[in-house]
Amino acid sequence: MTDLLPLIVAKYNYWLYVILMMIGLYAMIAKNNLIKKLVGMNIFQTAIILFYVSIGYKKDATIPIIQSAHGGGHGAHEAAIHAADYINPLPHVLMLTAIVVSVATFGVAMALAVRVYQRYQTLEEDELRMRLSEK
Amino acid sequence: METIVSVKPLLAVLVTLFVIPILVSSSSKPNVRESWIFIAGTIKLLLVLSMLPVILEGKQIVLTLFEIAPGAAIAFRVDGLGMLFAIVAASLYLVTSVYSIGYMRGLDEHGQTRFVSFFALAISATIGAAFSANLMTLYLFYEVLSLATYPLVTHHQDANSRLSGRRYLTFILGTSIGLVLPAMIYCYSVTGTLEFSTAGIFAAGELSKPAATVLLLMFVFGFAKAGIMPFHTWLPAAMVAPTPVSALLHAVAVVKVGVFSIVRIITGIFGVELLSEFNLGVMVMTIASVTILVSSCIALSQDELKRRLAFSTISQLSYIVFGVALLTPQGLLGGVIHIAMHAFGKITLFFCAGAIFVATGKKYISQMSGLGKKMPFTFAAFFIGALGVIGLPPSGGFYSKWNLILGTLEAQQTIFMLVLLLSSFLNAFYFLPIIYKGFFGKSEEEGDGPVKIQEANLCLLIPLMFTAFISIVLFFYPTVFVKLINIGLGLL
Amino acid sequence: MDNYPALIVVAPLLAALFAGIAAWIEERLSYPIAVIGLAISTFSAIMTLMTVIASGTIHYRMAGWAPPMGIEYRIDLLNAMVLLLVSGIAFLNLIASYKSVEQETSDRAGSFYTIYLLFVTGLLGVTATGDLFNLYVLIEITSLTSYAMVALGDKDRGPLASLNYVFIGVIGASFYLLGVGYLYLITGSLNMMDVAGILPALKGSSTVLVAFILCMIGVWIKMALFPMHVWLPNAYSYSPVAFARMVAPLMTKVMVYVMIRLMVTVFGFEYIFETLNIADAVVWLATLAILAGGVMALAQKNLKKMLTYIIVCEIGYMVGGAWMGNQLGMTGAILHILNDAIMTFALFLAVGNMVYKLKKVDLTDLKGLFGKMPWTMTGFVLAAFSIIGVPPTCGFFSKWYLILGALEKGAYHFAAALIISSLICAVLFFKVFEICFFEPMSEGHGHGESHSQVAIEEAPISMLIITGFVSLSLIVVGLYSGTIVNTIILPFLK
Amino acid sequence: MRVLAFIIVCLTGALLLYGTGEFPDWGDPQSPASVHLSNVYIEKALEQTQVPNLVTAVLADYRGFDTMFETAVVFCAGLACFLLLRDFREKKERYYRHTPTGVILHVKDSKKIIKVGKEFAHMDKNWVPSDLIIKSVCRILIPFIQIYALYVVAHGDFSPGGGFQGGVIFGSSLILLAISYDLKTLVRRIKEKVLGIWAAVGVLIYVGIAAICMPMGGNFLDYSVLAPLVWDPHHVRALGMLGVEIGVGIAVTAVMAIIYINIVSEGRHEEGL
Repeated sequence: MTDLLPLIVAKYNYWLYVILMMIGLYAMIAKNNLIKKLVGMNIFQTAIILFYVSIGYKKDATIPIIQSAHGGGHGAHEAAIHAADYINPLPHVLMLTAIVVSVATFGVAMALAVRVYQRYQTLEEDELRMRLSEK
Repeated sequence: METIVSVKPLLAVLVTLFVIPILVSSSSKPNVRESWIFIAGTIKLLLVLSMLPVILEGKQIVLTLFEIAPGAAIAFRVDGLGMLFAIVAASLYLVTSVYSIGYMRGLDEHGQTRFVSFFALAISATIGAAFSANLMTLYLFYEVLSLATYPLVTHHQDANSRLSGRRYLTFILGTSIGLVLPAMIYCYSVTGTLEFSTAGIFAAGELSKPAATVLLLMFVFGFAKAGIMPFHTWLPAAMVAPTPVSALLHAVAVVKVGVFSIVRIITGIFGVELLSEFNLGVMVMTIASVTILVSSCIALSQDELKRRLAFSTISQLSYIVFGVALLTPQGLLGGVIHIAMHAFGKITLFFCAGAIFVATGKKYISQMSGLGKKMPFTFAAFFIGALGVIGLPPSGGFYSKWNLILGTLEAQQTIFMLVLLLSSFLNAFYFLPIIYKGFFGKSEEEGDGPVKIQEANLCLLIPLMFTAFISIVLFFYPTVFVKLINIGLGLL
Repeated sequence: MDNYPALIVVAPLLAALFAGIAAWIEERLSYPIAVIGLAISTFSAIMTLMTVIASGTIHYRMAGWAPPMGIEYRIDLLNAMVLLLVSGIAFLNLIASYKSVEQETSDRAGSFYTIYLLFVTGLLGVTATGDLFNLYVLIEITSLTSYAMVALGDKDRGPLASLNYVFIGVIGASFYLLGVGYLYLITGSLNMMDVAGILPALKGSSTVLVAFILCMIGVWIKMALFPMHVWLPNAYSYSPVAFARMVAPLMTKVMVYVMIRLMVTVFGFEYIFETLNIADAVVWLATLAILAGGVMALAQKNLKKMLTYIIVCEIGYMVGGAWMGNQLGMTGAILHILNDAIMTFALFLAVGNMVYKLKKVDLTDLKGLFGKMPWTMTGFVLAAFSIIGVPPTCGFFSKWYLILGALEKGAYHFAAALIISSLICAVLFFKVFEICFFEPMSEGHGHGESHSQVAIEEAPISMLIITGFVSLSLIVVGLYSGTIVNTIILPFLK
Repeated sequence: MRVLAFIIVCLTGALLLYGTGEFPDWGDPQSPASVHLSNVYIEKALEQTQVPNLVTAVLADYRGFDTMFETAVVFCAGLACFLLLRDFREKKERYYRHTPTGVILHVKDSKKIIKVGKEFAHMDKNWVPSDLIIKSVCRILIPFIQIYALYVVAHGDFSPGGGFQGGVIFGSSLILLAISYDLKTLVRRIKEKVLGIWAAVGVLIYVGIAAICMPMGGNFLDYSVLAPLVWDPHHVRALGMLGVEIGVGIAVTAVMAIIYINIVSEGRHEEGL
């Protein structure tokens, strides 16, 4: 236990993302209401985003916008750029994409849920199953 | 061995395949359709015969089409055995075409275009199997043949043929996929080749005896078209098909492809030497003997003529397997030549059965007393055919039986000789009474007095007379076939 | 033109956008735009394949940046083949689809074609890309489009089936994304070749192991490997025919391609088969998939559903072959990607023709179909034989390699499963044929011409020609499989 | 099901945590992810692309190909919502309200067409009069939100922002309009057809800029070959990025509106929030 604790403390961000993700996954599998499942799905995807963004973090670094360059291109070459001063831009880029994807998926899923509701007047899975087996 | 590359084998296979679109497009004009069948059949026979002289000179014709994997190509190689089988199949196809016109039109069957198309496809596959250079090609045509005959077997599209078709497929397709395919792939994975060669494909020590035993059994039972018991029940079931199908396919093409495959396996894949070394011939002979005797006994109890013929076929097929399994030159000769001899004999019998059915509508032997007086030609031909199957002179069947018996002596297998003799007696028992009753029995309907001759139409009569005639000719002149076999087996 | 690799993917995307605009202005234009787009794509795919065969792997730098910095299209023999397969099938299906779209989704045909093209874009992009994250984005495009399509088909059950598909699809894609994240974290790169270069040094790392497992599970969910297949049968059988015909042969096959790409290019055989000890377990899973797929197919009463379970079964073939860990098995798996795509396409084309005429394809609806639709049935029979594995159709030859691979590894259970599944498929299809051939059962012996005088009611000629063409190509591809193996697959594996 | 779910969740969680065992510590500047590629981006991007916002540089240039498909995903989502939900059938019952007096007309037969003057407004069944304060505040706010959105798009090269963010802000201004007035107001302002076309056009701007590079002699998306076409060749990459960001902004705006309108009105485009 004594070994585990520092390990957790040093990487608590990863533990958090796993817990968050598992909450989402549990909701997706176990919840009965389709909207709750959708919410679970969103939590699930958000957890991944959290994970990625935390990869990009660097201690003592700032946002990845080169400061000296503001307002003109010429000054840029004068001051040397130190990689350690800026956090990693790549995960942010990737997550911009992932966010968009999850929003898009969520939108489509909502549309589908609306369709299901229009057809069956319910979003509870067990009721839906009953309705389906009736036929 | 000298080989010649030629497209003739391919053309011989394809000619009846390419005629199918023409057949389909001329479905509304039966006469045009049938004349195309003749043209195709004749060309096919001529193509096959044109290769005969080359083969008799001891050369082989080869053609590789598609290299699938090293040692396993889609390829043709015409050797003596293949030639023998191809001649038999192609010539009988032509004869059967005539017969089927008479039969199908005589009974006003439905779906004649479908019938002739699949018939053509089946015969293409048969020739392809005959000319196969390796096991993969053989398997290919074997499967095509299985599937092409399904619509023929189930031609009537009624409940009965549905059941028969189901049984047919279960046995034929089930065994070929379930037994032959794994055995074949195993052979390939061990040796890296599937080319037939008289020495066998297995190098010394590559195959242990238990493995060889299992493989051989998988092949022998797997080629269920050969009707080895207990995988024979499809054949009697398939007799629901129209008689031309029973005649050509279930006495000549389909069943003989099965037997031919087993011959190829024994002589081309394992090789005679390997099998004699492991002493596996006796095992196959035992299996074959059981089939011979049991099916002969069953045949005795059958009243439907076609079913009796079917069981007779099963027993005769095992003769061939039996002969090859003797692994002696004489036995091999007897076995392989029985392919031809039995083909002509049995097709005559089937033709007669069909002719009787068309002319009188009778299917059962018990109804046939006195029929010989009405249909003397048919029954005479039937007599000759029966002689061929029993193995009595002056029919070709005698020649093969003679060689088989010599073969058993040569191999010093006296018990098996007794099997052959016993089965010949049984054959006589189930055929001769039909003929006796036909000529001398009392017909049920009519009393005494002169009987009006009431033969079937000429389209039916001529083919059966012709095959009966050939059956006799083969007794006197078997030389070409003998030579082909000796070349094919490398016995010269 | 050096830009063929980009054009393969961009042409359908551009066409999708133009078709989307046209849908609002002049809907009739959407269809020709789509045809042109896919024609360009197919042509580019052919050119690319020829270039790759002639002069080796193509590296195409997007935006001109060198690989680990920018995104690279790395087209080797395997991609090139799959690219041609995807664009070709999409193109042919589009031609065959005009009539069925008119019948099924006439009021929003323009949008249908747009989604269709976007789906193809996604598949092509997945196949062409050499970047792990780019792959994810494109997988999501294919997923989103197929969610929409599935819901469009069956008005009753489609939306619910699609929603379930969304849940499982999102889990699959997220697992893959997470796996890529783990890989990125430990290697710092997203380019496949770059990652592959760094990984050998990290052989024993638990992070790499987890990354591998996550990627594989993600891809397996997307390809519907048993027992992660539950979404597939409903999703595919409820989608509109024009789309089902394309998604059924392509989607799962492209995912198998992704799996093989990850195994061969990114993680490497050495890592998977020597460091890890899970190959046997996966082969067993594949064996189970084959058997379970076959058995579940037997229980179906609807032709479309039955075929979808056959897809589940076929997935087992490819996964098993790829995890055999030897050249023969991998050859079989890759060859089967090609063959299975073509034969599933042929099957679904035939089914599409049936749906066009019959509206629904429960097995009992198929009575007398041999008489009514002889040409469609010919195509169906050929495709069925290919699935069963009857030579000379192509299904036989890939099965040949798969069994050889299994024997070489000593995985006899897998070989046995392949044989058994052939038998099961034979039973399945002959059950269908019997219904089509024998029923309605005639009285007595069926003599006389009256029996066969069923009026022929075939599908439109455009659909028939494509069906015929694809069915024949089954045999042609089968006969030339030796050539395909020698010019494409073996050089790729070397 | 719950137990099963719990087991699956625990197993997956354990697997994921097992993988984190060898992770570098959080925020470690020497972790591979922070060293291998990112340093190159940080040090070279400004020089190579003239764009100080590294996220934008990577997003729209180095990995511009990803972003293009990301925009396609957005487009795809909008199209999917439209395809799934849009219902062109007329509602059976309609309500009209006489604006000056507040008298409500209820038309039950959908086929009956009533010619009404401007003083009658087509209204929802559950109509609540909009609150004057909300309406007025939103009316003032919306233009500013929109201008801000444009700024975010245009200034994405230099400060946090870009096409997606700007597009979302613009889209939300439209949604705000629909919420504060009603859906019909929004639909009247921006026709469905316009939204549909704009969504495609936005993506087309992106793909078009990327594709033009090919006939100009470069690879796909290689903005540098566009130098002859722009007024400031030195900043050609930055300008290219600006171009695609504008495209992204348009597409995102349109799609946001499409998704919102279709979902809240269940595809009827009449009633709803």
